[in-house]
Order: sequence, then C-alpha cells, then structure tokens
Amino acid sequence: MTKPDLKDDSNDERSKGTADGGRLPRLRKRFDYHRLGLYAVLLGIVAFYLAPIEAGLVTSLKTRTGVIETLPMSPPIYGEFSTASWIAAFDTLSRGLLNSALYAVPATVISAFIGSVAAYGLTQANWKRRYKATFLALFVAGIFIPYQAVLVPVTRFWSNYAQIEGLLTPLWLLGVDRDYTDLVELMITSIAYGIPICTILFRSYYKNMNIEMIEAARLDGASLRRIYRRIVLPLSTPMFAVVLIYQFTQIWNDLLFALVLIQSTSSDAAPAVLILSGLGVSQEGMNFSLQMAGALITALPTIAVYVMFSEEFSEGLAT
Amino acid sequence: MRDIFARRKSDDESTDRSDETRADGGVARAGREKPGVVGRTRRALDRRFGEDFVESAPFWFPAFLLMALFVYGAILWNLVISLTDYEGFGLAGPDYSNLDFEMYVRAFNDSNVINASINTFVLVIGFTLTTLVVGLLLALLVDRGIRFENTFRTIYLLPMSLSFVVTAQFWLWMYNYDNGVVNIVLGTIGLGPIDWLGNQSIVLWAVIFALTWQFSGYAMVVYLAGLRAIPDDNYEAAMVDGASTVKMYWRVIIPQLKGATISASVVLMVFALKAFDFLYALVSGYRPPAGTDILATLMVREAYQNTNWAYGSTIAIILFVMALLIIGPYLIYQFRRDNL
Amino acid sequence: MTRNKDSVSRRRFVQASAAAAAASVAGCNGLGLDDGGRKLNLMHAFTGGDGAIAAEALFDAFREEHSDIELDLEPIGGGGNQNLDTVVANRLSNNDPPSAFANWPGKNLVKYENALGDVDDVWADNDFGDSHVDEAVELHKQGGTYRATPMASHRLNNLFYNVEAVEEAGVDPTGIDGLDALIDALDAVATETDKTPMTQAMNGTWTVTQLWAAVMQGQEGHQAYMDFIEGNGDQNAVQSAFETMAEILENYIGDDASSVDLTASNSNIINGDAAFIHQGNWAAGAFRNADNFNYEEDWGAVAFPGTENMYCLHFNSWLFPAQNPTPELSKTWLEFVGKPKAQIAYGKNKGAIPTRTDVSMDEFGPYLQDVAEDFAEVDNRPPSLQHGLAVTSDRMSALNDAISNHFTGPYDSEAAAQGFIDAV
Amino acid sequence: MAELELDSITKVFHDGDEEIVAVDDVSLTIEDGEFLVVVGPSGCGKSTTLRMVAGLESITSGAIRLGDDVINDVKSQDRDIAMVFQSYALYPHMTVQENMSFGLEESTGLSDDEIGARVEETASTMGIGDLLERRPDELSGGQQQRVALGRSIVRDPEVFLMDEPLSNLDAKLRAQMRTELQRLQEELDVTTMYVTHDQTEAMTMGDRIAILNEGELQQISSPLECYHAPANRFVADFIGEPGMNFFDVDREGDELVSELFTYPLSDWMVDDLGDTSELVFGIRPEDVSLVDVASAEHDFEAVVEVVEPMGDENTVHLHFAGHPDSSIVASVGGLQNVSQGEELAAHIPEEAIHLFDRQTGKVLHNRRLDSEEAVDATL
Repeated sequence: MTKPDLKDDSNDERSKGTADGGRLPRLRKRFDYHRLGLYAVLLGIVAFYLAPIEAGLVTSLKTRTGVIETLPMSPPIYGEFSTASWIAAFDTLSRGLLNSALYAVPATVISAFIGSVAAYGLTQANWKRRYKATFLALFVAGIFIPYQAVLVPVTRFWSNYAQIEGLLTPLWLLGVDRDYTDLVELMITSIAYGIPICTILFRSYYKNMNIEMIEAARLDGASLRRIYRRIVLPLSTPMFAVVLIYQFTQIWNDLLFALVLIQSTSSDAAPAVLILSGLGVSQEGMNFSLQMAGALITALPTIAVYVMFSEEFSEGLAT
Repeated sequence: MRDIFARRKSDDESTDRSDETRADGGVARAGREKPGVVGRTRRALDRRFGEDFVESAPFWFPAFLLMALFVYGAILWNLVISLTDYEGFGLAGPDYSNLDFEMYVRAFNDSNVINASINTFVLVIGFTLTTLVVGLLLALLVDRGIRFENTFRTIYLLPMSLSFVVTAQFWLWMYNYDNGVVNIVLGTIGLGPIDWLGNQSIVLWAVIFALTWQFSGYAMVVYLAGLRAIPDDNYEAAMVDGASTVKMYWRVIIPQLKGATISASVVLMVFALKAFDFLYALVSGYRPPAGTDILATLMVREAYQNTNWAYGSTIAIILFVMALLIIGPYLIYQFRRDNL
Repeated sequence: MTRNKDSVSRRRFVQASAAAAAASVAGCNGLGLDDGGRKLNLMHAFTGGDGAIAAEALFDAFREEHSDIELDLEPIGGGGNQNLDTVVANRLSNNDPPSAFANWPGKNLVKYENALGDVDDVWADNDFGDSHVDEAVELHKQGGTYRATPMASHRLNNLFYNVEAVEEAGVDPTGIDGLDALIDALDAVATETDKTPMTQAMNGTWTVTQLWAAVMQGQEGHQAYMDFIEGNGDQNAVQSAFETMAEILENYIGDDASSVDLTASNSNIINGDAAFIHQGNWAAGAFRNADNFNYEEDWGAVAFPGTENMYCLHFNSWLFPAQNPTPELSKTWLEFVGKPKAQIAYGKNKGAIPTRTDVSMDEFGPYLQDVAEDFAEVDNRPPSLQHGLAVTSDRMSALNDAISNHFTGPYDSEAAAQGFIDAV
Repeated sequence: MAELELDSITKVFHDGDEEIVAVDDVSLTIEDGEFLVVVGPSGCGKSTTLRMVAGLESITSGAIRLGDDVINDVKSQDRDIAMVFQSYALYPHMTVQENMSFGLEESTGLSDDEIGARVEETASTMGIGDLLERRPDELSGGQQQRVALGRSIVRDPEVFLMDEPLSNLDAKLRAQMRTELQRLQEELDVTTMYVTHDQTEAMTMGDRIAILNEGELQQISSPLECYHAPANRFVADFIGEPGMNFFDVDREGDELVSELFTYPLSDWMVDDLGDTSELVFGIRPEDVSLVDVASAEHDFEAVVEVVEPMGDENTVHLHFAGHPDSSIVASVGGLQNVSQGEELAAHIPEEAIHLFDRQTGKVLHNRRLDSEEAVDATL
C-alpha cells in the first residue's frame, strides 16, 4: 500500500503559501492564463462534488409542493421554506442515531485497540519471512473479502450457536428492550471485521517506529506489556486518530450487517442507516424532502468528523 | 541496521557445524531452562516460525483468533453450506451429511446468476476505470501548486465520508425524472429528460457515475500520495529536456504512479463488489432496479428474501472467488515488493 | 440435526428464566403471565397512509377487548410485503419467531412449511369454517390443518379512474368491456387530453406481474388463467396477454413510469394527472383518505375490462408460527382477527371487505358495499397471482425475475412469456 | 560488575531455505571492568554478537555467561545489561528526566525519590543536569548522545553494551566523546562491550579489541598487538590507515620472489617460515622509506604516482619501476619532499615485514618490534 506522506508535504510546502506555485514555478510564471483556467476548472469540479449535497440540503428545507414546483437546486426562498421534513426525519431517526452511536463508538474503540495491540505483537515478532508474509496476507485479504461470503454463517452463528440474549439478562432487568441483543451482536461483528484493517493500519505505523527504541526499553527492564503501555501506546496517538476516524466512518455507514442482524427498521435497536434506507418509501410515497433531511441527519456525524479531521481521514485512506 | 548477512553456507555444512558446536557446548547447556513440555513446545514453535513467536503471541493472537473465526472460519463454513441443500426456515438447519455441487450446477445454469455476473463485471471494470481516471485528473490538478489546496481536496473527498445509503438517497433525487438536477441541467442544453434509473440499458452507468462521484476523491488521495513521492528533479529534468507539460506527465510522471494505480484499483474493485448497500438503498428493497442486479444483491436476495440459504452461499462463493482473483495477484505483488 | 432442537429449547429456557427473574425482581405477576410475561409480538406491513390508519384501528379494537395483553408491534414497510417477508423469514430461521405475522394464505403457505403451527382449535372453537367464505377455508389450510385466520379481502381486478379525466377524454369507463376497448379508451385520453392515460408504478416488478394477471384474465378468460397457475399454461395465450400489455406499457403509461411507485401512481389519479390505474382495491383506501376526492364524484371503479364476472381474490391473514413464543396470546389474536369487530375496524379503513359472510356492510361506505355485492354475485373467484394465493413464493419470485429481465422496457413479450411458462 | 564470557556462540539466520551463519563459533571473555571493542567491517557479525549478549537475538548454539550464570535463556529485560544504540533510541514522548528514570522504574523497586536522586546525580555527572525537563527533539545530537549514555549509566548495570554510539556525531564531537567515554568507563569500571566499524575508535578506546570477519573471531588482543602482530592477513589489512601493502610472493630458498621484486631473507627469517612456500608479503606504509637510489639489498626502484600531503606526513603512492600496474604506498614525514613522477627507491626493512600463508591467511612471521629504532634511523 502507498505510504502516507500526504500530510507532511501539503502542510509544509504547499498550502502554507508557496506563493510562487510550489513544484512548478516556471510553469506558473509562463502560463498565467492557464492558471486562471485551472482555478475555473477546480471550482467547476467543486460544484460537481457539492451539487448532490446542496440539492439535498435545499430540498430538505422545502414543503412537499415546493419540492415539486421549484428547481431542485434553488434555495427555498419563495415561501416554500419548511423545517417540517427535518423535524419528521429527526423524529424517525433520533432512535437510530442513538443506536448507531451505541454500537459504532464502542466497536470503533475496541477494534482499534485490538488492532493496535495485534500490530504491536506482529512488529515484535521476529518471524521467518514466509510465515510473516502469510500471516500478514491473511490480514490484508481479511480487509478485502466481500462480506456476502460470510453472511449466512454469521447469521447462523448468532442465531443458533452464540445466543447471547441470556448473558445480557442484567440489561433486560434494567428495562432495556430485548431487541438490543441484535445490537450487541452487530457490535461484536463490526469489531471482528474491523480488526484486519485496524491491524494493518497500525502495522504500517509501527513498522516505521524506531526498533532500537523498543529494544532499549526491553533492556531497561520493561516487559512486552509494559513497553506497549509506556512507550508504544503513547506514541500511537496520531495513528489512533487515523484509525478511529476511519473505523467510525466505516461502521457508522455500513448497512449490510445491520440489515441482516437487526433486520427490521422497526426494531428498537435499528441503527440510523437502516432506518434511513427505508425512510420516505412508504405508502406515503417517496417524500424526497424527508429523505434528503434524513440522509443529511444520518451523514452529519461522519461529515462532522471528516471535516474536523480531514487530514487524518485521507491519511487513513492512502495507507 | 543490523549487519547479519555474513556468510552463506550450504545446508549440509551448517548442519554439521551446529551439531558440532552443540557437542562442544554440552557443559554450558546444563544451566539452561529445563526442557519441560512447555519449554520444548515453545522452542519448537519458535524454531519453526521464528523468534519471539511465542512471546509475542498474547498480543496478536486474540486479533488473529477473532479474524480466523469470523473471516476465514466463516468462509469455510459458507463453503460447506453451499454444498448442502439448505433452504427454507432453518428449524432443521443445513444437512451436512449429504454434500454435493448441485447448487453450483444450478448457479451456472441460472440466467440470473449469469446476468448478475456480467453486471458485476461491468460495474467493477467500468467503475474502477472511470474512478481512476477522474481521480488521476483531480490529483494532477490539485498537485499543481494551487492555493487553498486543502480546501479543494477536502471538498473532493467529502463524498467518501458518506454512507452508501446516504449517497443512494442523494442520487435518487439527482436522477429523478421530473425534478432531478441531472435532467434539469441536461434540459438547459436541450437534452433529455432521460429516465436514468428506469432505462435498463443506462441504469448501470448511472450507478457507476454516482459511485464515481463518491469514490474519485479516494483515488485522488492515493494518486496525490504517489505524486508527492516522485522527486522534484524528475519534473525539472523533463522540463530541461524540453518536454511539453502533457508529454512530461504522460512519459515521466504517470508511469511512476503504477504502485498507486494498483493499490487504488484493488480497493475500488472490492468496493464495487460490495456495492450492495447502494443498490439496496436505491429501492429500499432486495431487488435493485432492473439492469443493476449484481452478485452481491442477488446473493442477499436469494438467501434472505427467498430463504435459499445454500444457493445464496453458493453465489457468495462465486463472489468470493471473483474477489480472490483481484486480491490474490495484489498480495503476490506486495510480497514481491517486500511489503508483506 | 438435533443441535437445533437443543438450541431452541436452550433459547427458550434462557428466555423463560430471564422472564422469571424479571418477574421476581419486579415482585409482582402483573406482566400478563399467560406466556411467561412476554408481549404479543406482531409483525405486519401496514405502514403509511391507509395501511397505518387501518392497523391502528385494528390494534385499538384489540386493546379495547384485551386490555391485559401488551402489544409489541413491528411494522415493516416496503412494497409487496417484500421486506416483511424477509424479516419474518429470518426470524423463523433464527428460531426467534414472532407471535403472529400478517401475510397471505394459499400457496404462499408452502414456503412456511413446518414453520407454522396448528390453529385448528381456533377455527373449531369459533365456527370460523361456517362463518367465512368458502375460499377462505381451503386457502388457510396446509396439510389438512389450519395455519392462519383471515382478516379481510381485497379485490385485484379493478380499473380505477379519475372522473374528470375520463370525461375530458369523452370516455365512458363502464362501457369498456375488453382489452381492445381499454386500448381505445387509453388512446382517446392520449389524444384528447394532456394527461397520462394510465398510470403504472413501474419502479417495482410486482405491479407488472399483477397487471399481467388482470390482462390474462380479461383477455384470455378465467380458464386460461387457472390453467396457467396450475402449470398447464398455453404459451400463446400467455404471450398474447404480454403483447397486449406491451402495447399499453409502451404507449400509455408516461415517460417517468419507472420511477413511479404505488403511492405516486395513486397520487397521479388523485391529482388528475392520469386517467386510469389498475390496482388492487387498496387504492380505494388511498383515494378515500385524500381530501376532496369522493367516490363516484371524483373517482370511479369498474372491474378490469373482460373480468366483470370475476373477483380476483386476495386475503389479508395472520399466520401462526410454530415454536410460538406466546401460543396462548397468539391464538387469542388469531381468534380476534377472524371476528366481525376486527374485520370492520380494519376493512373499512383499508378498503377491504370482510372475509366473514355475516358482517354488516353498513359501516363500510358505498364503494366497499359495491365490492361486497360483486363478490357475492360473480361466478369465478380466481386466486391472485402476485399476492400469494395462486403460486408459491419461489415461483412468484421466478415470475418477477422474468418481468425484471424481459419486461421493464424494452418489452420482449416472447421472452417474458417463455419465462412465465418456465416459472410455473 | 562481572565478567562476561562468550563460549562458542553461533548464530544462524534463515532466509527461505538458505542458512546464513552470521556469527560462527565465537569465544571470548571480557574481564570485569574491561573495555572491549568489537570491530570489523559491516556484515561481520559484530552487531549480532552484541545483540545476542543483550538478549535481542536468540543464540543458535553456544553459551553466554555473565559472572557464573548462563544467560542464554534469560530475557533481555532481566539481564541487567544496559545498551547505548546508534540512533540513541530515546523515548520521544518523555522528558530527559523520564527517559532516565524509565529503566530504574521498570527494573528496580526503588522509590520515586531514590530514582529522582540517582537520575539527578548521573545527569550532573554527564553535564546534562539542566536539560532534565526537555524532550529529545529539543536536544542537539551531542546532547541526545549524552542522555542516551546517562540513561544507561544511571541503571548501574552489570554490563554496558554500545552499538556504534558515536557514528551519528560529527567528526569533532566524535573525538571529544571518545575521550569522555573512556574517562567515564574508567571511572565507572563497568564491563563494556563496544561495537564499531571505526578502527580509530577501536585503537584508541579499547583495553583490548576483538576483530570479527564473516562471523568469525580473527583476533582478540590489545590494540597495539593487533596492529603490530596481526594474527592473519585480514587483521593486518583491516587495522591501519592507510592499509598494509601486500604482495603475493613465492619462497625460493632464502629469497622471496614475486614478479615485482626479489627479496632476500636473512637466516633468522627463514626459520620462522617452515615449509610454506606460497606466501603473502606485507609491509606497513610507515615502514617503507623512500631513498634517492637503490643502494641496499632491500631497496627497490619505484616511481611516484600521487602524493597526498596530510601535513604531519605524506602518503605516497608509487609503482615499482617497470611495473606501472603495480602499487605500493609509503607514509613518509610531512617535510620530506617527494614529487609526482620522481624516480627513487623504496626501502623495505626486513625487520618490519610480515609474512602470511597465502592459503590460510594465517601469519607466519610478524615484524620485529625491537627494531623500531633501526627503521627510524634509515629515514
């Protein structure tokens, strides 16, 4: 995989105002018209990437007649403004947002942690290359397998072999709905399938860590566990940011496992994407205003995380 | 760096030698760890797999176990289920006593499977190629030392943070026949309206277009990382040689992006194989718009809607094999480049 | 495999012990202890619009009568019961069945073979056999045993129209007595007005299959249709029905049909954007709920052309899963839906007629009274194709595959006909 | 403090099916408090040896003893060994104080106060007392080096291991640290094993030096002994800058014959050589003196090719007259005037020559040390 060096480059050289045009100074000076054209093209592309979101946003703020009668990308300024869709979508989705957070956050943290520990263990192990390569290949392949290939076994596993409803009895006694069994199953499933990517991301980070430093700590009398705790973990903070953000987006956004494990949008434990997938398609017909509001509400947490940490996010992708 | 590669010996010679030294060092070894069963096993494992195999095990083993069970165990189980006749409501569960390839025979004669395979193929190839090309163009544009590069990059990558489900909702509206942005924009130049999602012959390309919108930012990021790894003097040398900009990119820069292209292609292809979420959300049901049925949707529909579990598992295996055909060469490539 | 049995009992043991623990902690037994304190878990697809209203009326009526039973309702949206079926299928496969679920009887029961329990006692204790229409009796049995009870019936062979639109086109719907006449009428709408002649929700395949059944019945007659569903279909007849349908779909349903869903097509009639629609008479429920849109003034209904002497039969029933988590409560529910109170509460809101013969139609309004009259008078009551009574779900799925592959535009009548013949 | 003994240790790495012997049957003993420098070209196995002592590599066979205990299977963290790494390996997220405390916290039961006191004391000895609150990235290379040393010293270990600790410093700082390290080691009197590829460090710092090549121990003895009495051709070649001149010669009676020259031997030499006739003739550049004309039997006519003035001495590259492809290097005093192209004679005194077995490389005869003055006199 490609090494993540986007961050450094962009911060140091380019965006911090290399007014003379960075890598191609000569080109820039020679072709100022081209430069103008370049920005025009870039802005045009911005319009393309934002158009669906903009159309969604303005549509979500219109009345149902407004949706039909006005242009899809024009703002709701002629009296068709309405927040009804947002209110309705939020009513329907608020339960799902909570559920999504309930499983996505722990699943993200746990899979990142397991991945980090595993990657640390792999970095420590001085294995023969052929075994190490096989082992890593299993992890890398684990990232890429289509989940369809495990779907039937996973559902059978949870329904017939690993019945955890009884284990969670204390929750039911507290008045939690039994539908939440499915959410716990979904959480564990998400953790398991998140491990390969988390491990590989951390490994690419630890591989570049100074091995002598770890060895120094060993000689300083620290056990492997203590080294992780006192040296590696504190130094992993930047990678944790990357992995947590990436994993959170993945888990929050995933529909397939939610669909087969939670199944019904009316389940008390239904996550936001599952509810969204059925939103607006009822006997009432497609209500685009409602659908757009729902889509935006569901996307809000991941968009917020993305905008706040876009560097880490792209680093996670490029790795 | 360690300086270890001192001397190569033939196998025979070194075996002799270690025997010899072992005999010599007999006294020294008396003080060593008592060779109990645990110690012996540990030593044997370490010798087989490499140093620290056992010591590091507590760290990687839990992750390995979870992955082995959930990923590889599940795939094997899925393979076994695909050999049964398991269907309907599983009060009886699959009958593992009678395994055969009946479901595979059925799949290879099923026009739905063939159709879905073709669609999958078109989707994977069409989507990957368009996304790579768009991503590369974006990367080249963004890499030209522009101002506000971060802002541009953030916006181009923004769709990547969205769920397939969200993207599907947005594009359902974009493609709406009467009121969708696409048809209205086309209308201003006198085209259309076009029934993007209803017309069987173009719907797949409409889906590819929407997915390209979502993922081209990803391709851009990978290509940018690749471009940044190319030393500046390559650009300068090419310009000193008098190459035109286009020629410079074509002859000097793009060939150096092979690695980035391969990484990005694999990820994109696998995303395309997984496009189930998008197609499901498009219709909020298991049967995607006519002309877009892919193996991923067909598998879920057969298994979960029609309760043909074994048949669904069979389709899943076909899909898995397709994924392997992509991942396998990639892993070998990575191994050769010493990245594993 | 015996393991599943074990796991079933293990699960139930776990549930029972958890419930017992809950009860003892709560220190009371006011939790509706008939079935270990569990709620009556009902799954259905009556979501949105008239469906939701009818369902609410139904459940309110039940709560009135059985205030001690707590309901745990799981409505699952999505056209043609698709998503409901999937969720139910998974719940059954996972040995976690609901108390009861709404679905179609008839051949549809085949896929639930071995997964449905025995409700003979419900039918016997309440004389349902005598009080219900004859068709209901056989269609709710599987292997000689009752598996479900019916709640309401829809008619499928309807042609609804917008009065204003047909008048503008100068068409008299009651005079359309066959497919040729229908096409003439559609043509008249197309030439005389700017309205869509016939609105058809083409975003799914089920409306197409359903339309085909009506065309088949109307053009080729009752016997040809029955032959087809029994597996002896005449390919020419099947293809001919497709050809007629192709003519309609190619010319008269509007350019945007493929993105139109059921509700949007109903709206097209209500808004006056379209003149005709073929649907089950749940469409009437949608019309009734629209403001200022009244039967015979604004909209009308006739039998689908050529099927005047038929009532294409549809049942809304409640099925009783085996391994029932709440057998007592579930039977109470099945008894309830088979009785007049439930059938009125649901039917009058949903646009469906009772399956009992002894229910007064007073509360149902003029349209449903007409339907009930027709029901009594027609000679044939063929089972619906798309709604579970005529073919098993496997075959229905194959029929829809054929539609999806060959008949969603462009329309290949020959291939579709071959697909249909192969499917049954 | 203790004696460290390596008893026939061998390290075999596996690369696929191939076995690579990195360390081959090395035995050596470092006396209590001794400073042993292990030196050799890169890839000779010196770092691997050090890492085996540290417990960072497993030992394929043989034994390592610390005091009386075999420590083969003692984990690194329990060996009470401190190591200074080439990269310093400081913990970047910790202050100097924390870096130095870490080892004490992990390996001893000392209280926080005791640790603090020891760290401060060591830091002031090392002259880094005012850096305690800084982080490694706020320190210069030299300061980091001191912290790395301080971190090892503060633990008061049984053995110090140093893996090329000075190689990241600039030349001047390196010379300075060299002396300081020696001073420290003498003060602390800790058994020290110091790995380097730099022969200057080896010659100047060690009580003894061990020279490794291709995993095998070539010689272990005092620096001067290695220089003047190398055990074999490799050591003779490796130690000394510029390196020893070598010529393949055959012994014919009491003469050494090569295509370049014929070198008559005295009787006392002949006795040393035994039967071996295929030899390598070696002479250190500083033992070659340049005279105007060949006047003695050990004078050979030569032509100056290049002169490299170093100030205190000149390194002169010559070839034997009539043999432009041949080469011999001489180091002569900085004031002796030699110019390119000059034809003169190289005097190769018999007392200073080394002779090696051409087959085994083993030394057959080393120079005579008592003839030092004689050599000088001829200049």
